[in-house]
Amino acid sequence: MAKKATSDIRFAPTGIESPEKGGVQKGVDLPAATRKKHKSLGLTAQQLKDMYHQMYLQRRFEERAMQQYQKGKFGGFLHLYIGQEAISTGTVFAFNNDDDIITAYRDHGWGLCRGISANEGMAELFGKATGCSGGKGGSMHFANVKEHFWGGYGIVGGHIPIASGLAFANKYNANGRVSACFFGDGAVDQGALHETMNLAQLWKLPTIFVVENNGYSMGTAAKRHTVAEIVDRAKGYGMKSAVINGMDVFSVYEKMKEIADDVREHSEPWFVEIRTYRYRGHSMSDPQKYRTKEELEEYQNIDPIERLKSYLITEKVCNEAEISSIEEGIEEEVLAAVTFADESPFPEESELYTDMFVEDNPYFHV
Amino acid sequence: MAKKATSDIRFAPTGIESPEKGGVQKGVDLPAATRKKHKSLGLTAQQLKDMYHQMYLQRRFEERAMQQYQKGKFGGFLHLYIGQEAISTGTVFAFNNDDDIITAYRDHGWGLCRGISANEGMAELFGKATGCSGGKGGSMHFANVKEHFWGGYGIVGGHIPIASGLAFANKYNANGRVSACFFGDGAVDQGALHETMNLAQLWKLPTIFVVENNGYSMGTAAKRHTVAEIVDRAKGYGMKSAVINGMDVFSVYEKMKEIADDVREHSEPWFVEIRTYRYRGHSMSDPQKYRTKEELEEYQNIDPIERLKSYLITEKVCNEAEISSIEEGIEEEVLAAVTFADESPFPEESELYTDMFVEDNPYFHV
Amino acid sequence: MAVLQFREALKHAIDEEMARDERVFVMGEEVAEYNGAYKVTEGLLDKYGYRRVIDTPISELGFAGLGVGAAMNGLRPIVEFMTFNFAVLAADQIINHATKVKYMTGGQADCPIVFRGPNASAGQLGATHSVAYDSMYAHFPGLKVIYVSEPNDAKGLLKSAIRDHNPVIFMESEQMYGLKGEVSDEEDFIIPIGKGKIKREGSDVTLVAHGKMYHIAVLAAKELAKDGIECEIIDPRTVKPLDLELILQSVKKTNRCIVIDEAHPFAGFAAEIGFLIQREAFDYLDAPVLRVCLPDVNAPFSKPLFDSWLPSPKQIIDAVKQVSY
Amino acid sequence: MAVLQFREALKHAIDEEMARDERVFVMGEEVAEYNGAYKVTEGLLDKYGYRRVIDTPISELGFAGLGVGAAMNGLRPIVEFMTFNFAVLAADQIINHATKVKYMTGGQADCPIVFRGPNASAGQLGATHSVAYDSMYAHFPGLKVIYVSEPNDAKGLLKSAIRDHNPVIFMESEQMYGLKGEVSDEEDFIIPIGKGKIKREGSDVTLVAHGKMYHIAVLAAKELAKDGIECEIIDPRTVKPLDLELILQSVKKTNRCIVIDEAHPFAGFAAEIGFLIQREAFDYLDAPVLRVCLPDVNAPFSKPLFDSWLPSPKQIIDAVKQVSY
Ligand SMILES: Cc1ncc(C[n+]2csc(CCOP(=O)(O)OP(=O)(O)O)c2C)c(N)n1
Ligand SMILES: Cc1ncc(C[n+]2csc(CCOP(=O)(O)OP(=O)(O)O)c2C)c(N)n1
Ligand SMILES: [Mg+2]
Ligand SMILES: [Mg+2]
Repeated sequence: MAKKATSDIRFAPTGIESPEKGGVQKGVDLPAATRKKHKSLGLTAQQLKDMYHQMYLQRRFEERAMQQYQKGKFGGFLHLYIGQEAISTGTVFAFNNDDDIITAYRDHGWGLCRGISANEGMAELFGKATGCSGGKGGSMHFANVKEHFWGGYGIVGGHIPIASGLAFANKYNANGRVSACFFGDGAVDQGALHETMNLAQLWKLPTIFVVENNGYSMGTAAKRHTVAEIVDRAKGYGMKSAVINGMDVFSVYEKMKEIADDVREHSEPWFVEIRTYRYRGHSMSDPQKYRTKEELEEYQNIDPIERLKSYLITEKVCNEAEISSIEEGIEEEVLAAVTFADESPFPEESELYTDMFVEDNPYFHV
Repeated sequence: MAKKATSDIRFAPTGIESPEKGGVQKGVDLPAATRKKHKSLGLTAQQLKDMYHQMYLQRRFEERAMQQYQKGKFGGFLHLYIGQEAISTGTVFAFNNDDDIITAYRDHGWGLCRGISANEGMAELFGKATGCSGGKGGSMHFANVKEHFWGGYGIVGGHIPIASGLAFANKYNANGRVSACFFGDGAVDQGALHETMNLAQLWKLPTIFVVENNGYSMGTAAKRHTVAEIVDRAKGYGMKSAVINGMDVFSVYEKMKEIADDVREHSEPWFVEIRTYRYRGHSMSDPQKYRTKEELEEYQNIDPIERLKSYLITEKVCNEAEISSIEEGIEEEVLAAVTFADESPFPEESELYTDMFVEDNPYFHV
Repeated sequence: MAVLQFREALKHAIDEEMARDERVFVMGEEVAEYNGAYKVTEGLLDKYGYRRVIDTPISELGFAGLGVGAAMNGLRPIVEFMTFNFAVLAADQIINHATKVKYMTGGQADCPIVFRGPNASAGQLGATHSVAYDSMYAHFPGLKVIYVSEPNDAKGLLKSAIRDHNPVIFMESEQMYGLKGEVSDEEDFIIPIGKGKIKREGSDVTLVAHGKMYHIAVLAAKELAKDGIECEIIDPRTVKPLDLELILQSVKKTNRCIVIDEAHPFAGFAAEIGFLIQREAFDYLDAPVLRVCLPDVNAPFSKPLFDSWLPSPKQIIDAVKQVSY
Repeated sequence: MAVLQFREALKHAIDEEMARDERVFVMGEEVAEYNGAYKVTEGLLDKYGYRRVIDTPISELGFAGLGVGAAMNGLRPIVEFMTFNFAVLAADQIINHATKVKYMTGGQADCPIVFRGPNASAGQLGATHSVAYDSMYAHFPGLKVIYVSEPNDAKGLLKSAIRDHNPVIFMESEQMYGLKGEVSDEEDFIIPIGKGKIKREGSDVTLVAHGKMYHIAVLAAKELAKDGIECEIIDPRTVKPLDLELILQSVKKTNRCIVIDEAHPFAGFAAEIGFLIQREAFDYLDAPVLRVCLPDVNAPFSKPLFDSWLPSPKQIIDAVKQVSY
């Protein structure tokens, strides 16, 4: 490095602060969405309605959860998935029911998609005994293991090797199951990802690494924390890869199905970057000074739920009345969940000591 | 993954066991060596002799060290650099004297190249007070910080982030120094590498990541522990990269000089794979069943020291007599080092407590 | 004396040391543009720029190690972990490198680095975000370990930590960042590492408590005073090196001791204190040293479970009563 | 009884459990084709193939975590670390994941995994290869921690560890792999986790020592017997859960105790034992519990320094004499 004035030195990438003239800075660049219609994707009208139901449920569940949080009904972190619902929904519809899914702490959408009821989800947020994780996990640790949703995890990147362990066991048992690990753009910078990609490629594990690149890791734009295009990380390992438009549930569905099929056939891992956007702050206490309203609106204008709704109507899969009835049903379901959570009992004090060990009489050091 | 018989399942790469028909399995494929002569590389006759002196010193130092180890003169690990001397030598000649170098535990060659005398080196192996690290480091922890050799490190991959820290400080102080981190092919699989490459590229650190790919990580051939070509790891980060023939000191010198110049000018990191071969076992107790004699011979036939010697003679830089006199001088130096080490005192018992803290009166908990 | 929030006291310490010594810089997740996840570094980027206030990717192992190298090469890094729960990923750099590089090189390279951030639990953040790590780091040679309870100590000790020539672990608490307290406005106010403080005098029993637990001990002492039991509260402030003398003097007076510790019990700080007291003041003890710690159980999310997981004044009161025979 | 080397006892345990349960597999650096860095897994690749005996890259965090996931999904991994010094890189997977996943999911996922390998020093390998980590792991809830001293215990306890439904840390010693001892040839020989053993009876002082230190304690006891001092030696074998009852019974008889521990002193195993004894047997102690540990200093390379670094019989004898007033 040429010697220069220390005042010019900066340990931060340069040239990414200001959007091009007149334009809006963008968290992520979205690749083109698929042009296929639902029939050519092999989706029935009923499936489409179910998709809409699922996406709308995730959205309303979280909006209500946020209200309850603000009312002081529960504490801890609350990371909302709002804006990213096409990813969970498209994936779960593309996968077999016994394919394994694991994710980070932004996990409500995934849980709802994989069989956690609004009641069990809301009760978990409230820390109630009736919650999906018995109230012990809270927002970051939704799980429904019997439906192959292995949970949300709070250590950024920590669940990545675990996901490949799920895949390892599936290959060991030759059971034909595919596993997928979802993590944020921030997790891309963890060493665990690199170690696990090498292991998965070396051992040909039937697994998919999926980055949900929502443009930000807390207050840090992806371009400020990770170099190059995220999807290109695959190149160093000769791993199959893809970029997907995560604001369109059809695109997610189409590509994730293709990939899952490929994994099932060849038992070779994939690295996938799904571009999306997080509408809300990182957790509840984020002033969001790192982005503009205009940027946020840019993505809200292409909201995945609205997009599906227009499709349903334009393609005459449903009429407005049917949509309203789905929405109203969900509205009730979610409000009922709040009541359920509120009225459910907290765990007994003795529960503090259960679930540490498998034994009935576990030891505890005092 | 298609369901199949569990007996077919293996968690190991396939198809790398048997060399092509009639051929010898090879630890590494060497890229072509440079065709340039020393003058066009800008090297004087004296520098060439110094290079030969240095490479021969490294070789004989270690051969004698091995003998002493076998005689029981010292314990611990002893990882020999034999076969790889062109890398340390070519690099140190290409670098400025105040460029920073750090390496793993296979560090004797690096230390000798960077000002540790045969006496200080041998005494360190013997655990004597006169050793370069006061006898406290041993074989794995040669260091000569005042000459910008920051030492050998025993945790595989552990010194990689440290190296970028050296570079960070150099950039912070705008002192124009370049730093380089040398590590083995085995270390490529550590998460620390990935995290540090991203940091270095993001912050444009003036540093070079250098893999000394000697074909093996202990008993594991590189192809059995890491996927794809190692140099391609750079692709995921958009990092500049190169592959170098490490059995030829001119090739190392030429390319490392170019790279150091580039780093000095642009303050951007490089990722370099230097291919080489380790002649001896991993440490002293390695039965080496993982490779054939033929394979070893393949590389011994292109020994970097022999290669330089032939060049010196063919190009009439030295005659046989001059070479012999260099070699005899080193022979004496190394034997004298053994005597020096043998006769040097062990550290005083009180030394157990020094060098833990900077203070004169450090605390110790009892 | 100015009344400052804990986070302000920390910021002032960093700011003063950055102004004083150009080698000092701050690095960590969200410390620069976001002004710190908990606003400890608020305003520092504006003041010192991108050279000295640096946002990192989520690469704890990488940036901790980068800090170690920078320290070896002449700088004075302050490495912030968003919590010490995440520093577990960097344990190799702290335990295997920062503490050992000077020794292994026979003294050739120093490592003046501060690793700081919140320790232990912060209210219902679940099992992976709630563990106290001060005992663990104190177990290994080569580290100074500080876990402070009040803004004044925070300022004086953080300044000492930044000036120290060795690796220092400096621990705070998410739940205390907003806590207000009087902070000395003496110019260049420093508290030496390794000095504890008697924060309440009493003759009946010694309570040893640091970090967040200090405040729980204060509550218990107030209650006990109503029953005529006067607790002496010692805040060691520095876990290592430990001000054992101060504790022993107190125990020799009160003949009883309870250690309150936010870590799990097995081989934690409380065990160490109890062991040392019985070894060094055996003949002075009228009752065994007891400890009030976390149970040997992970942190639960659910509020009532979490509340009963955390050490409480009630547990301290019970322990005091148990030894007050 | 067959006389086996330590490494053979371990191998037999692994082999028997692999034969018994197809879900059991072994993974680690050099465990397969190289037959194990210390030959503990010799012959297993030939017997069980590449599906169940697996060489890993040097990716401790990655393969430990992969093991955790495999365990959650129904397998029974035995993850070998070349030494526990390198497992520091995997600490996040052990401390933040293996121990917590069951709790966080409200019991939905189990994690039956064994992390095993040599612990502590192995003679002049320097600062980064010599640290004892059993105390550190025992500090955190959710782990069973075993560090054995003899081939028979090694076999019986490793079999128990592999069958256990929870994460278990199983520690060995590089320097003991060649040690021979009688091993039960009872079919399916099992030693339950959590049971210590009186390995020498004596009435004058209790020595608590496990792992490599057990053998140092034996040497000291022999010397002391010459002076008429009879030591009772208890090898807890399992660090956690701890067989405290056995220790207390002994101390109630001898009224004195020395803990010999290969870890550093601050908040280590010895502190814990000392703390517990004073708490639970306060009225029985005629002298304080003392500890013989490593000094609070990194491992030096140089032979004489290294020798004086390691706990010695002489230090134990001195400690025993100090409490034998
Ligand atoms: C190892 C670790 N370091 C830091 C944190 C604190 N933290 C929690 S979420 C987060 C940002 C992660 O961003 P990203 O991976 O992009 O996921 P997103 O929140 O966008 O879904 C950080 C820094 C953590 N939980 N774990
Ligand atoms: C973190 C860590 N894991 C494992 C080891 C044990 N070990 C020492 S050297 C080595 C092989 C490294 O091979 P490579 O990086 O290719 O370097 P080379 O020996 O070929 O120079 C291993 C596994 C270690 N020292 N540190
Ligand atoms: Mg993100
Ligand atoms: Mg190698």
